[in-house]
Amino acid sequence: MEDAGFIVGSYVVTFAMVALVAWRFVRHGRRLAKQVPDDEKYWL
Amino acid sequence: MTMIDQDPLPPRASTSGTTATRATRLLGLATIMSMAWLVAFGLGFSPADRDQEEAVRILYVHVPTIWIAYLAFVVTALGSAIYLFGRNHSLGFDRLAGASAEIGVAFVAATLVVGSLWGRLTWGVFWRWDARLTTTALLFVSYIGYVAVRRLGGSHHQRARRSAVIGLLAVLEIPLVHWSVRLWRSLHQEATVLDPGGDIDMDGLMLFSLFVGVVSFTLLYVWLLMHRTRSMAMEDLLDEQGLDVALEARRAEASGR
Amino acid sequence: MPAHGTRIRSLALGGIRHVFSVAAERFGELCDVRLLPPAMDGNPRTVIELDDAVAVLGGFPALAGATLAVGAGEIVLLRGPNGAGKTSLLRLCAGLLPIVRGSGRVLGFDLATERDAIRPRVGLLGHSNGLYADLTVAENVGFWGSTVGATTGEIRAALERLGLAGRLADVRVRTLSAGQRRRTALACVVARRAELWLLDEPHAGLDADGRDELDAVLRQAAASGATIVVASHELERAGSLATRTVDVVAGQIAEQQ
Amino acid sequence: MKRRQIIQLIAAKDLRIERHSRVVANQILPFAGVTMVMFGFALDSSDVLERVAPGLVWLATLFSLLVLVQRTFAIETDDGALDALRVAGVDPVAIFWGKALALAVQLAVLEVVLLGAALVLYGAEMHVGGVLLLVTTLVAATCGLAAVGTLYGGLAAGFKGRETLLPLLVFPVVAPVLIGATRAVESALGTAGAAVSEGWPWVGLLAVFAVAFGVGGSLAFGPLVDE
Repeated sequence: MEDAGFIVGSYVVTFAMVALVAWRFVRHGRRLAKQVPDDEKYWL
Repeated sequence: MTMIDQDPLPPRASTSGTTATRATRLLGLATIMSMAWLVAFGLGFSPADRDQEEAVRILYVHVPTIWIAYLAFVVTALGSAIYLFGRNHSLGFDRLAGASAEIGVAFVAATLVVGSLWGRLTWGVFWRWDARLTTTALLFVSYIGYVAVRRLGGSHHQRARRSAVIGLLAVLEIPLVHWSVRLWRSLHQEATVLDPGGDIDMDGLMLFSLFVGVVSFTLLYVWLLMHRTRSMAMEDLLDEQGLDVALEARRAEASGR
Repeated sequence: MPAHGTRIRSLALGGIRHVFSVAAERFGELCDVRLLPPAMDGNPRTVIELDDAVAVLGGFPALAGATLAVGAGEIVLLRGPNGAGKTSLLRLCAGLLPIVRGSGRVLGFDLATERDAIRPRVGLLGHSNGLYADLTVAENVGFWGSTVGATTGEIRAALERLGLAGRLADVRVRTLSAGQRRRTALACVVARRAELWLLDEPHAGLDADGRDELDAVLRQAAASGATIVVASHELERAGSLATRTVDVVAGQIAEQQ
Repeated sequence: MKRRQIIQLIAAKDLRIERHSRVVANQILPFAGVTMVMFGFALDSSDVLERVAPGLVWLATLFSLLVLVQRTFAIETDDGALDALRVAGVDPVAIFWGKALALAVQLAVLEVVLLGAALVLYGAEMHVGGVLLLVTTLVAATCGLAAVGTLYGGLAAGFKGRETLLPLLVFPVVAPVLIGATRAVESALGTAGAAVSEGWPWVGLLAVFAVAFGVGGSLAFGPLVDE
């Protein structure tokens, strides 16, 4: 079953990308949100 | 001379230090749960495929990634078109297009990597000059160009207009590239037994796993889009506020003379 | 290069033509022959009207609320230190810089929505002259004149007005001095029949009689109905030329005499 | 001024600048020629060279296209002429077609030179049957490349990073031309037994590409160049 390496590898690559992108977006959002007063955040 | 001592921006509270709201938290939770299901079904419960045995499990992740990559670029094109041809040129759609393109680029990268892994198993080779794969690779480069164009500077509306045009041109390019590569590959008639994509007939548990994959990735895409557009809105806001601060400073400089 | 003999002949011809053109000019002034198109139906309407206009240059408020009115036929001097916003004010009135806040009208057209209608009627001579270095003076002026369908007669008149009809006409712009380039750029503005002249430091790089000649051309253009706004450092020189002086400080209009 | 007149005016201006400055003749054409020689060094075996000659011609054309586009917009931005054209309210579609026309003329000359170099250096043979196909391919590809070059050249013209941005934007877009033109010229020259009739679908692709980016260019050039 040497395919297992490739299969698990595909899942790891995909979810790693997802986690990286998600973390970067949230962190960037958090950093900005501190500087912007609440009444200017249209989503609150 | 009171202008100078007063803090130029009235200090207003910024309690919620994140772009999250109840909605995104709920959505995030749903995404994580459906992904857990995907992994469980994709790797565990679903049976092996007759032809490619275990390799089919990669598709439960690979197909949703391709689906989101192309969805992201369609949203970018739509956002660009609405900004360009819409009546009030609202920057919201420009930001939507930009955020979607950034997400799209990340997913195309994953598509190419996972695609070559899957190719290694099924065709025995990491890269094949297949029409779909080649088009995806060129798309990857075009949208890196799009993201680069967004950072060229100038006012927000200049950025929006320029990016919208490039976004629409990139869409115009997809059919041309796909047609030329398909015509080119048809010269080399080796049969493509298995196309990366749903051309394989799946049923029962396998189809369900694929369905869970598409659903979970779509939820993920919407979640990412909401967070990113909110951050970009704040970026533009801070630019704008930077402008107010600079305006105040210039006016102070003028009256202070 | 033309053979030696023909050079002498063309110089002589140029000389004769020059004498004639000076005579024509004197004659023109005597009986008030309008070398420029008559001003729009003569009523003293305001050509430029700015109300608290804000313009942004890469995030920086080059104009932080400028209010100004300029009537037809006036020569207005914009005075102010470097970076005060003089150039941005000129580019705003020329329809090049988008207005971000406040409002303004130039030649009766709104700065926010009708920028394109303003452009053909304005001659902006900024720090760059907008010339093609590899073309000769006559070719440059001819090109710019032809963009509005000017006849060869009008183009020759524009060259003569700026004293470029002689030997200089066939010289590549690349080899010209700064002053000669400035006069060539002005000739292009005349050839384009511009009604509003926006000149940024036009006297820079000119020698003493070059400046006198430039002032003569400006006075004559204003007399023929063109409205001229000059941004300049040289207070004493331009002061005598202008009908009104306006001080620009930190992106705003200070006091006016 | 009708748009057609302004297009001719701008194209004539560009070509006259080239006649005066001779940059394409003295710098860009030799660059294209030396590129063909470098390809020869890289591939060294003559039958391989003969087989891939059409591909190398179009690769050299694409590299030269980038240099040509940067030159055609350098003359505009050196002294703010593009800015001045916009201030003068010259119709951007006319500017696009004028510059594209001048670029197409220079590109056509370049392609003919490169094709000649391929025949000489790589020993590719011409046979009469393929001439019509060859000429139509050159025309269609040149129009497409000129339109794309002018469009993306205009975008990158005003910005600092343009040297690195232009190739990144242009190459993915012109991939269909590279594929189509190469296959069409292969059929025209009969390399590797390709029949002339196989070339015509590729010319169709090139024509559609040229029309698509001609129309796309006219619409997109104004907003891209505007301040």
